[in-house]
Amino acid sequence: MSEATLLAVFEDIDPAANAIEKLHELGVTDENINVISGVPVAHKMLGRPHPPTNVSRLSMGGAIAGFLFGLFLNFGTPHLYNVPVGGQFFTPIPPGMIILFEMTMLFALLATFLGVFLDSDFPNYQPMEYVAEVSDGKIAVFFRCAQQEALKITETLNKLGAESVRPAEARQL
Amino acid sequence: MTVDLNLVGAKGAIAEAAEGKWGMSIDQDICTGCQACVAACAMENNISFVGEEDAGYGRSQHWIRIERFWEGAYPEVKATPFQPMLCQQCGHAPCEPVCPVFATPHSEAEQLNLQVYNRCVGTRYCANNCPYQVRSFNWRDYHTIPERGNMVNGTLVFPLHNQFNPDVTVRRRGVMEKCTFCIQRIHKAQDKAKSEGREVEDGEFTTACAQACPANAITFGRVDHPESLVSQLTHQKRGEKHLEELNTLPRVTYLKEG
Amino acid sequence: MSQKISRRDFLKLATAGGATAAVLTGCGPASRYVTREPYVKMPEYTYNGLSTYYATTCRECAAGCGLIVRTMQGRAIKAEGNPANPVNLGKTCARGQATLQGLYNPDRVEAPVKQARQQALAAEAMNWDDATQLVADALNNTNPAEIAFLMGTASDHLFDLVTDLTNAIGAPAPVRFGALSMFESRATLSKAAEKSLGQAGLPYFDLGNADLVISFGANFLETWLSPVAYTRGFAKMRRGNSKKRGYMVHFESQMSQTAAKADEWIPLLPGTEGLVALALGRLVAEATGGSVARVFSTVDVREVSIQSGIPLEQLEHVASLIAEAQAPLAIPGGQALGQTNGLANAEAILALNALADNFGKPGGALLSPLAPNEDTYHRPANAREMKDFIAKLNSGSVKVLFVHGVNPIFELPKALGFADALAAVPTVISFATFPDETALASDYIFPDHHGLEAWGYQRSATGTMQSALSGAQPVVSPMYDTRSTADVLIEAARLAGGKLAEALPFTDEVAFIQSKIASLIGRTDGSFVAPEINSFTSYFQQHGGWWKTAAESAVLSAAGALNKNLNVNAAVFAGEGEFFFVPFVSPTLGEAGANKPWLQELPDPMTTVMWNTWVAINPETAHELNLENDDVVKVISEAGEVEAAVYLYPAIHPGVIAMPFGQGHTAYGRFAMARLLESRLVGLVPRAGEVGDPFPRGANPADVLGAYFNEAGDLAFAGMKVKIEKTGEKQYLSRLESRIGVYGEGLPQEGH
Amino acid sequence: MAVASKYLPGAKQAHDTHHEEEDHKQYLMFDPKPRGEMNAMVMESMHTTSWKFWVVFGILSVIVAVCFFYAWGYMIAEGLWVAGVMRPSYWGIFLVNTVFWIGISHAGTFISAILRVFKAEFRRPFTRAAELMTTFGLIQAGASIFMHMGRVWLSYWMFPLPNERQLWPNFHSPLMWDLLAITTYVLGSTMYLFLPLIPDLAMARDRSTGWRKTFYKILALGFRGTEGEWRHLITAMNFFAFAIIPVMFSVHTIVSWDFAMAMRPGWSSTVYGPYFVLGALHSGMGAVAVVLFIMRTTMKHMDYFIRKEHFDALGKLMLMVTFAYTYFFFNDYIVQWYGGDVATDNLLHWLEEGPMAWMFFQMVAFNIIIPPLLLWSKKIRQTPWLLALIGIMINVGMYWERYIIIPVTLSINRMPFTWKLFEPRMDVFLTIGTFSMFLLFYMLASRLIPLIPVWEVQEGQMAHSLRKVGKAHVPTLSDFE
Repeated sequence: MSEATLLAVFEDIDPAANAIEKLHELGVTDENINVISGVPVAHKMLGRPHPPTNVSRLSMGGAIAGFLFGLFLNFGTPHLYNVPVGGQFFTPIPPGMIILFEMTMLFALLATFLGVFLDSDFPNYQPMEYVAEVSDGKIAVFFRCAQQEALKITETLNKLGAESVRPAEARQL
Repeated sequence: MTVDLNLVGAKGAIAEAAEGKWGMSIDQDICTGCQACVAACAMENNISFVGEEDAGYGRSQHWIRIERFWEGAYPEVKATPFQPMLCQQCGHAPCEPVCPVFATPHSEAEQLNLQVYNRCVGTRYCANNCPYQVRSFNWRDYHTIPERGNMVNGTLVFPLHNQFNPDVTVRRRGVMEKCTFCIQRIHKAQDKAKSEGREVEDGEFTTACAQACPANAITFGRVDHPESLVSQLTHQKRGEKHLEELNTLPRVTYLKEG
Repeated sequence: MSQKISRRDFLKLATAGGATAAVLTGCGPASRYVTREPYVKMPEYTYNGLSTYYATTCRECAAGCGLIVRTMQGRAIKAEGNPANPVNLGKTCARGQATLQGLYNPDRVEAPVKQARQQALAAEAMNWDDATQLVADALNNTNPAEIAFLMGTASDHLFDLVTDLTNAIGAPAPVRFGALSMFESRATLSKAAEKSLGQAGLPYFDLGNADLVISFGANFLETWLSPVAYTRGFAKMRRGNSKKRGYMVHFESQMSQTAAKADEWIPLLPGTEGLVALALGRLVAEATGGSVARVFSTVDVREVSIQSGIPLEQLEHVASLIAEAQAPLAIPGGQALGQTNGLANAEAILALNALADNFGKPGGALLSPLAPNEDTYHRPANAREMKDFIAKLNSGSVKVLFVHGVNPIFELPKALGFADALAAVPTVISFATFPDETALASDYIFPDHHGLEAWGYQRSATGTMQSALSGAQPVVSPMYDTRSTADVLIEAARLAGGKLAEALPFTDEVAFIQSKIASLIGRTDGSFVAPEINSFTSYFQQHGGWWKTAAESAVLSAAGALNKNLNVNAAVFAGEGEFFFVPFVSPTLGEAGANKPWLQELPDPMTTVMWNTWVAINPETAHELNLENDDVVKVISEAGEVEAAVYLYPAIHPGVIAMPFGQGHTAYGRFAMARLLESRLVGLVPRAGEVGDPFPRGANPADVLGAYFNEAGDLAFAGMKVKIEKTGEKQYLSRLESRIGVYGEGLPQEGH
Repeated sequence: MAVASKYLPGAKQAHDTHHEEEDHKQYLMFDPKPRGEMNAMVMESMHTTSWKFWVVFGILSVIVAVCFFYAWGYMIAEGLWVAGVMRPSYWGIFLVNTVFWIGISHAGTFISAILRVFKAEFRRPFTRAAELMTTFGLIQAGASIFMHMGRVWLSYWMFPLPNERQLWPNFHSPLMWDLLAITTYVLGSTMYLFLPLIPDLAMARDRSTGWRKTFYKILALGFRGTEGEWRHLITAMNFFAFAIIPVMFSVHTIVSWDFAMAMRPGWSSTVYGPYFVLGALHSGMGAVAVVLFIMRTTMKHMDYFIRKEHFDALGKLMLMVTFAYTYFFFNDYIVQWYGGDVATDNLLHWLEEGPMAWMFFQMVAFNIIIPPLLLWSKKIRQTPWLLALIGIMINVGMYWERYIIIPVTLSINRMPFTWKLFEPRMDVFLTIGTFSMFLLFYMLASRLIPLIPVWEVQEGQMAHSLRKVGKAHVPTLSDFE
């Protein structure tokens, strides 16, 4: 069964939300729908499920790694070669707190940043389905459906206020 | 005596024994301020002179300087006793922990405050944190200022460089330096004693400043040996240490009048 | 993380150029391993081979301190005192420490040159053969009476050689001079000793055994006679007696470095020192209830108090100190002698010692013993003799003048006119090591070695009661194409033949020295005994000289000093100015230290000024004259004028201004001169000229001194009155001290 | 109240709703424009470059080349003697600049992170302008630290990297804490600048041609605006907003510890941490006012995005920060003043009566006395040029404050024999160099980066609406999250 990928462009959130509801009715599951927008649109508005993200987990992982690295710097490296300095503990705890904090934060921030890259598959310069109008505030819904249902869905969406519904084609952004 | 710096306890407890190892006493009552120590130090330690302008702007490189203040007004005016000020080789040195690259660590063997020129990157934090203000910085390559050399067959030669003490590093620009208690002499004496299978004797060697001092106001030796001359002088009633209240554990004792 | 690797590996590593900080841990079996350690140890932990040490004599002044010079690989590294030498007992002053900066000075005369009296060092090089021939011809072809030798106070062996030479050919005896001896007033001291102690010679004051020192202007901790020896004595006086701390009172119109170490500094008007001494003597005699000796009997204490400006109570207080002291000692020196009444001052002060009955006793006034190979004390020429010498030069009766070890154009007061007198001499041959003013004004410079490259000996004139001859030997081979003046003269004499060759029948300088110390062979009262000349010479070199092991002190009688009439006339001051002018020798530079950069960079002990000259003036006086620190003033006397920056010095008599001697060279190398800089961030006097042009660094106070002498013929250097004029310019004096922290500069003044 | 008012005599019975809407139109959030139009405005503002821009740009480039690169190179070759540093002021203007620029950088984080966390809506149009200040300011701060070092070519010895010297840096040293904190902050703030920039870069990508297209394409990383991408981005931005705040506080606190950890009179103070942070915000807010004024007056269409309301809000922030700063300043001062320690007494005596007293009192006037007097007035707050002027004044005052804390305070120590007044020398050129470089970077950025986060503005405009409560229309903010 061949599939078609269609892309419907809407002026506003409401018609887009309706369209998505309609699509659900027409048997297009959430897995086969994606929405592209120029501003972040809350999933509830469109009646979409909460999109999963690993970013927070990665942040946490980064924080732990950073903490461990801080531990290594402050409590490990002095043991690699011992240099005493006046009136200080060899591996002092209060200054260690600073090292631990900074390293934890640095690694957490780096991991978060990288998390965005990993989760969003950045950077990606491959041709992708996209319409430039999205950055003008339009909302694009693109979905996969069976080839034979494409026409029907197109008509339905047009009725719901889609500015255009057309087969999505991957192009160079 | 080595101190386990990993001991857990009050911060003061991990400081060295207040005594130290090598120490100095300076008798201000007989110091005549003659600058022989300053010259001797410069000659021994390859200290560069900086010229009139920089010297007047606080860039002189003296490792030891002689301070003098005034009390009263004419005719009852009095110059305060000359006070040679040099690195106090603190047991609890404020300069040491602030260096990011361990360029001024503490030597456990000598219990001295080292300055490792080749590690120094020139943040100058140590000098800021030194309450005695006895560190000097190489603001430029004073030794190789072209005006100090002669052109010989197209090459610049510096006759004054012949005088360099091979035991002491010649510092380049961007490096902090300070009195080392003539650590090169300490080492020489220690190794000589070791090869002869004995301890270094009191008075066997001394620092350049103490050696030159015509008044014998400077005495150098082991402050942890009660029978040594310096230790006996140090424990006189008129002995006083500078800024002791900062808990720096200075190793130089000043003997006052009286 | 240190790891042990074998020496073989280490060598591999080292050859591979690895930047490994390696430390050899001794020479025993332990050195089979080297420990690779991080960059945390100082390079000072490493070894650089063995040093060789040579004993020699310091030539920075005439005191004859023994030196041990550390050398390595043919280079002199460090000068230290010779612990065996009785003058300095292992100690040195700052100038002695910096002697290597003379040896390796970049401004030495590197080869014989035909100078032709140019202002800069001439490029016209000569070779030594021609130079020696030239000297030979000059000696040979000139009427001996028309040959003159002008020599410095060091070194003595050359003086002996020249004396032998001149004696043989019937030429006038060499004239010796030095600015230090001028400011020390050696002739006055010697004359006073003759009159009071009964014997001519240099008195020596045994500070170490005194418990009260009354010093009249004697700056014995600075440059006076033998500062290292006197500093040692001072320390012993202060702290040597565990029961009693020695006490010191110093009379001087400005607080010199020596005065600063006194427990009481009592300012007085210059020229009244002798009167004060007499007054003290009278007060002491009265206090102790004895009869007032004749010498003190005529003085009116109240009148002295008025003339000197010292309150009567203060005089009485000092007198009571003397009366209570076990071993009081009065020392004449400095500006007390540099007055028209200097000799009377000296006698009056010595009379105080006579009163304490300390002549020839420990803690008293002693007479320095003669050096081992000395028959009589040869005192350097005093200023009046120099004036006569200059007159002789001017008269045209000198055809050839040889100058060695002295720089009279700089050192003598301009008023004596030495520079002009040189013009009357057809041939001037200088043996200067450095291109100083006199050398540049000569026809030829045949450079002598630096003192550390040279042979010689120096008699210790004072500073120890052991008769001492301090030996000098080269510690390094000569840096440049220089030649020992003694060798030049010996060779020239050989070339000249005749009487000259007979007078100096030596193969070289060393042979001459050996002939002069031969009389000491076999003596058992000295530091070593040697049976014949070769071993004696090597011991002489090794020990750094020969000295008697025991102190010797002539028996002196105080009677002559007490039972005489002494008229201390009021000092006469030349000129119309409102200020007494007191020049003093810079304690750090001395007479010839200005070309040694580290001496320049040593702060003056009292003002902490570096690299320049200042005019010390009382702040109150300055305030009245609307003068501030660093204002350039013109100091004008009837003899001349100099310009220097003002230093508001809190410890100087309001009627006195003081200036250090030592700077103001118009030649003498790059460090003695200042240079116009491209950008002056610190304001200095604006000067005309190209960038890089040299100009005098500081000023020479000798330029304002007139030709006035005291009874002994010494210069009355403190006998001038001067005016000062503000020039409106500023010269920022480089000081080590903080103007803010020490003087509160920039902060609102309290109490003003 | 609204209910009662209609019974009051003279009260208008019928509301002029149209007028009311006009009233609200003065606020950006109630003056929405279609997204496409806003995009076009922003794009046009980037593309419209007058010859004046290039003249200024050229001059600044020359200044940067001479005063920054040449002067620095000369100083590296010659040694630090060409600068004013000496004993006892071993630290001089370079560290003044460092602290100053780190201070400036705090504004960006404060505005974009703290205001984001607290959902202060006026922040929306100028978060990016402020964040750019953070990044560019930190670049200058970092450069100044390296200028300060005696052997800058060995600065990598401070980095915690395994090396053949077998040594790790000394983590006891406040400078190491500083290094780590500033590194964290530079990286963090740059990432935090970049994340919200991605959608705008995608927008610019969609509207550009030629080299700009390629430029934006690379930078936009292939962002399309899918639900997932937005989700990851928003999550990350929320995390950053929270995480960067403690980092920001830690950075300036640690910078202050460089001083406070030293046992020097005037420096050793426990209040230095918050005092420095507030000082940083003080100068940062002032700098934001200046930047907004310049943006608004020199760039096309910016008067739409940056309005009086923003200056007003900024002015209120400045007022608040002034008070907080005053509190900490006084807290630091009175403790030192009251303590009576000799060294501190000497220092205060020096500061208030010494040759630099003018600077001290100017600092007090510029930072503490004058700003609150002026900022009370709504009229002044809403006059952009006046606010910018106050911003400049505060920054001069804050520069003086750092100058007093570093070289002037260093003049006084426990050894009166060494006291000496610092004289700036070639460091002045390098200071001019860093300032010029900052401006140059900003000018360059204004041509390359959308200075207005359009999507954030649109998001805000979508969230804002007028709700009728009784007779009045009151602004209402929806929370989409």
